[in-house]
Amino acid sequence: MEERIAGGYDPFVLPFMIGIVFILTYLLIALIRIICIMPKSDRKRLGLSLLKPKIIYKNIKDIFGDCLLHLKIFKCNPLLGYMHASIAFGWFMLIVIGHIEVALFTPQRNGIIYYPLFYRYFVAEQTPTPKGSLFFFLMDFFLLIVLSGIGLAMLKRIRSSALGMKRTTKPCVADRIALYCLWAIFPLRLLAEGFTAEISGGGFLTKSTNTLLANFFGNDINVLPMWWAYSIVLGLFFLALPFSRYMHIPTEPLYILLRNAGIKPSHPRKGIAEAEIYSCSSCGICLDACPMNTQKKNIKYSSVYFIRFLRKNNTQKTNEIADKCLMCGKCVAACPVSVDSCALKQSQRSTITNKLPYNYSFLNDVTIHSETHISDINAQSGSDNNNVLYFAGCMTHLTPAIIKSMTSIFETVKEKYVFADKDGGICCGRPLILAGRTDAAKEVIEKNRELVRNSGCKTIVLSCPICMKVFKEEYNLQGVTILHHTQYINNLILQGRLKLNKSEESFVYHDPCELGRGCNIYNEPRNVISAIGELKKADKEKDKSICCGGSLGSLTLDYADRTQITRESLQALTIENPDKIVTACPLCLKTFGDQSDTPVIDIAQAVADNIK
Amino acid sequence: MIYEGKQKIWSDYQKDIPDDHYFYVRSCIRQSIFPASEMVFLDITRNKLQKDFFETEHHTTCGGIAYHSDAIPQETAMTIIARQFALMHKYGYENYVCSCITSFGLYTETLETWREFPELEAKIKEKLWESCKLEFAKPKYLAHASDIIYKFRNQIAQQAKFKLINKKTGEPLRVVEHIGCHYSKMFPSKGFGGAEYPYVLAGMIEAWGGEVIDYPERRHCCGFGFRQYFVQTNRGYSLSNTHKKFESMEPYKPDMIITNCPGCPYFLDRWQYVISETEGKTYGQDGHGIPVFTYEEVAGLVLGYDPWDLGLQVHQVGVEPLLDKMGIPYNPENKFKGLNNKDLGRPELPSCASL
Amino acid sequence: MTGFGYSLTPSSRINLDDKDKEKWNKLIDLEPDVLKCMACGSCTASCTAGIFTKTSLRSAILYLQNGQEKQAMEYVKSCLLCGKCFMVCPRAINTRHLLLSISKIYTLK
Amino acid sequence: MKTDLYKNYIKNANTHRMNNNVIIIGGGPSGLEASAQLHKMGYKVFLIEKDSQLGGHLAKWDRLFPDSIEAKSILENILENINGVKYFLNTEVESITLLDKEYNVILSNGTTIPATAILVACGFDLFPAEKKEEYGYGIYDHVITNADLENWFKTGLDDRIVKNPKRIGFVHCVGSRDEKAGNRYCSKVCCATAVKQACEVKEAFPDAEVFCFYMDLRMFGKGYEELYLKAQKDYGVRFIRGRVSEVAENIDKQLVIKAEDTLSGKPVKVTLDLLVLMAGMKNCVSSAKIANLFSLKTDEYGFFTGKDSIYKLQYSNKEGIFHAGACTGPKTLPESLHEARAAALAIDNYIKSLE
Repeated sequence: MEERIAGGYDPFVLPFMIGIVFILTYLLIALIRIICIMPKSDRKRLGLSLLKPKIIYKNIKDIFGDCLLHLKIFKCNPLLGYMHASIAFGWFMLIVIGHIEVALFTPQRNGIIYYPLFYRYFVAEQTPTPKGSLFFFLMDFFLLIVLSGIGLAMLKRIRSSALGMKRTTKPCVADRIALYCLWAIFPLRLLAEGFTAEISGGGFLTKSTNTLLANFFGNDINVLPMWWAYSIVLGLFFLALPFSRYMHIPTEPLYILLRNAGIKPSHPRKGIAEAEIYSCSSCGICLDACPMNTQKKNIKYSSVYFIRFLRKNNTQKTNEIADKCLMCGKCVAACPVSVDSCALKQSQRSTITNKLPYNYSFLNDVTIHSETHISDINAQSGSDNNNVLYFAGCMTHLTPAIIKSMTSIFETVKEKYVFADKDGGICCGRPLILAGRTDAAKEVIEKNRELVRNSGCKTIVLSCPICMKVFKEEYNLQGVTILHHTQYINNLILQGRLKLNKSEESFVYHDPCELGRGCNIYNEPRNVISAIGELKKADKEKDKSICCGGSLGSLTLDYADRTQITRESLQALTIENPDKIVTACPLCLKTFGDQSDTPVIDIAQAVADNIK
Repeated sequence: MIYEGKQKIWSDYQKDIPDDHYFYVRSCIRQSIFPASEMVFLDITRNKLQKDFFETEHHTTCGGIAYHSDAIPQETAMTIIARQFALMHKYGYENYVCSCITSFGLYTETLETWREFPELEAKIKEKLWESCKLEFAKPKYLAHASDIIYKFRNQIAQQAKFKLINKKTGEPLRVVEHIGCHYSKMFPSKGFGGAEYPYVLAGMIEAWGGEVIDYPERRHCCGFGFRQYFVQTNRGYSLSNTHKKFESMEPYKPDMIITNCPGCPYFLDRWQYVISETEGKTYGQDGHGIPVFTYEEVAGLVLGYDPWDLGLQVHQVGVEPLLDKMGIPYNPENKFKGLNNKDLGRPELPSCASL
Repeated sequence: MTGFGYSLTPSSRINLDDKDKEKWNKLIDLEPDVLKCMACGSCTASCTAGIFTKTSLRSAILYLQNGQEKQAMEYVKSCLLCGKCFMVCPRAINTRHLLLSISKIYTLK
Repeated sequence: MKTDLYKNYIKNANTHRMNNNVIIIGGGPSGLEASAQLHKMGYKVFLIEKDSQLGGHLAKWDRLFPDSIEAKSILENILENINGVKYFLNTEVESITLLDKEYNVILSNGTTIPATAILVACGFDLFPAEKKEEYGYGIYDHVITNADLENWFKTGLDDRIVKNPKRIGFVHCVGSRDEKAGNRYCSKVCCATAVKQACEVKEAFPDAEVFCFYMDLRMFGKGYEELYLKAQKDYGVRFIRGRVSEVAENIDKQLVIKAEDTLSGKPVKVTLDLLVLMAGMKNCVSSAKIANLFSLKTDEYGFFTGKDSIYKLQYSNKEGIFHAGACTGPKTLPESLHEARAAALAIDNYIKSLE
């Protein structure tokens, strides 16, 4: 291949150049801003992470997997995954191969930013060579892939259900401009390269396009206008990019770096949060994930709109949505970019609630219930350090069945345990965190940690997943094993300390939000249930499990809406007509209990009922 | 306020008062604080109304203050009362008239208790004999002295030299009537007009030309409350109750207050001075207080007695503005002259509320 | 002025005429559920912080209804937002949001 | 032929109905409903009403709890079915004699009616609110009763209701659950009525604050608790648990209310522009006369007592005399109507048993 146009320049590159210069400058400034606004500790964390081989590997893997191949979307919806991957990966390959072409054939033009894009205009293959044909083929192949993706994208816009999405987001003006540009870029590229193919040569796609078009329109008149159009659309796309959802394309890799460095948002518009909200592609997958959205009026409270309003700095709306969210984490689990919108909402709440006064001076007087329960004095008991500390939690005190069952299990296995909050304890702090009152929560957590430390116990068993999550994430109890009772019971079974009868009953297990998506505990409860009966499947399981509706996450969702969610969740649980619904959270138990026709019990109850 | 509605209630609460021949007993407090009131009462009833009023030096306290302060048991109080009744009987009277509201309340309470618990009456009869060797008797009629003035209010009005009318404007004076709590609150049927809208003083005011003010806290206690005053640390409480009444009557701009209880005029009068000293606030016109009178004093003024003979100089709140309004002549120089023109000395002038 | 060794005792009476309705109306706007309370006391009975303090949403609502804002705050300042009151409320009052809203409105200067 | 036979059979089966008169005393809802039922059965029914119109209290009411059905429409429904019933207005029973299982009743208009059975359905009277003097009904300008308010809802006429009241209060249990008023019983319907009226008055004056002062809120029936919730949630009605103990009028003729907020244990004061007294139910004014004439048993409050309080409530202590509605104690309207139907059936069975 040889350069066809002397000087390697034509004015039509200008619109593109304006666009690319604008976007690169914009991105650079944005990057510097994000890094600067970030708390110092986070900056340090980021720097260190970039030196660790393990994290570097994970970064590369995630960028490839998430940004280009969109493996997460593939997993839940292959067609949708293909749509995203074809455009992202195809385009990426066009750029990469384009640069290789420049490097191979016109090394003197290396580094000219527009050159690979408009390569076919500047460079022509006078005589066919195998190497040239290969590149023609590769470029046409990936162009075709991208075009197929664009085709699907258009279809999705017209009929989202065709791609397995019940709902899709409503685009804003900048979104529309960028969207139509994006749709136009590749067909125009095909047309431009098609019309030019007679001169420059081309592959299976461009060449045949040329043959087809030349007959109708003639080549010479259309070559330049098409390149102009291609360049203009590209330039427009870049100009619209920062104001559109496609900003996620350049932002996502940065977010992956920050996320993998283990940074968490402390403010809804600072540091990682900024990267996070621009990483949202507005794809709308969260619309279907949200349990509130079975009611049309609640769609406006979806994470995607939260992030959109956050971008626009619309405080009133962001507050409204943040307060409404159940914080069940379903949208986070489904998000192809892993945007932790719950964390963002929590930090949004903090902007207001952290300023509210409180007085926890009473915490000083709180002591732990110190009576050690030894069911059998002859029992072999190890040193005091091996004691189990049982922390039932506030909500569990409203479900005495759980406490009774746990006590009976402890007694059966002759566990030496201390019932920390037998006469009432203090809250774990998680509800405060959920409400954004992180500062207040710190005091509570500090007090509880002190109580746990002073007890000398090495294992703490919790009955409430809300406690579980905060104990694991915020308590810093090195040397203390933190177990939810599902895990504890599972261990007992595995150790052979607890012998259970396998009953004829069938059970379905409801994954509580905070235990499943919150603590990643999915298998232990299922193992336990399998030991006592038949485990039936639910319509939505594990990380897709629907919140019971009783969540402490939402601040403003009214009772009628909650009830609707409860019914929805119960319906998903009972498709296989189980004899009983088993859950592992007092809140779920109480919420379901009020609405369910099928008996609802806690896993501890199910176990206690089937002790041999 | 619908006057007809009140009239209906007044007509429901009437009681029989005999026309003549009364056994009169004085009040401990009034004898020391408003001595002229009882003197004027006897003078009016005996000389202006030509009624037979008998009193005896053997009469003692009714024991009410000790009783309400929980200092003596009920039986003791009852025996004291039985002795007074026995004295009445001994001197041949059966219509018992007392000057004190506390006594009136206690006599009523005692008679009602005896009616409900005859065995208690029998016991007291015994105790009376044991202690005094007197023959037990119960009055045929029990009345408060204000009931007598109420009964003869129209006769007094006929002989009146002055009216409760602003002489300059011709408008009726705005009068607050304050009824002692023990007059009818315990036994509404034993007082003229009942407990909610007692008529005993309102009737006098109407008959003598004044206009009764109905203000929101009209039912409230003057603030005496026995223990609330006797214990010094509680006096702020007594004061607060009086304060509440004055705050409530203030918008009506009362010209004067009439009372029928020993404690009330004392507290409504004295506490105005204390409030003016501690709070800097006065409730009358031009930085004065609102003058407070007993009903006998008002009857005396209406009948043309000399203000200083009525003992008005011992009031804390100066009465002169009211005398001026009513057009009652008085000699300012005589205000602090006692018997035989003996100088009584002048009170140190308070910073407000008084003349 | 003369001292007498005693003075007016402040009134403990609730004067509903003096109630600041502006904040109360704001609270109703923010969380209308506040109107639904029937003073059953379930919230107070099960309150986690109530074991150690006088935390009581029921009382707080009552005091706010009476315009006694300072006293009301005494009943919510130690709330841990644990949400038990929401679970036990027979009228399904959104207690946690109500508590937050009370804090928001009645601490605004 | 067949239908004629059938008709004949029915006619024969029910001859006892055509040959017997039934007298019903009281033209309120239960009297009317019983008349309608008995008339339908074929009895000759004579309805006696002392008032100048039929319908009793229902005719004076505007809307009914819990779902605000118009009283008029209910009354119209009832009246539709009494065509053919002979009724006398402005009439009372003068005397009664029993002649061999048949009563001979002489009315105040001179008519004499022989009757096999008599239904006493003389209903109730509203407690006269002026008896609770402390509330000032008939004395203060802006105090009305529940009945006055209903009349205002109906006609829009009442001078006591100011144009734009800022605060409106309802006092529950006026004359009910009150030893002093002589009624220890609960009048049953006032709570629901108060809550209903509170909502309605709030609709009429959306800017007004509405307070309900209650001792216990007895919202016992279907839809009542929901009404209570609606009053709180949708109308912002403030319920204060505490009985109003004192009402006074201030200089602007507003009402100053004193109560205790028993939930916070503090006295409460509020100034109102309108006060509505929820007058309870008491026995009908003529119930004593009827009881006397017919030798019927009454309870200490003057309500008739049935043979028992559960199973034979409709049967009086006298053979052939029956009760229905609020003459045996406070009742809701549906209860009165059901009792009327039950009484009609009881009368039918009784007369059948005589044959």
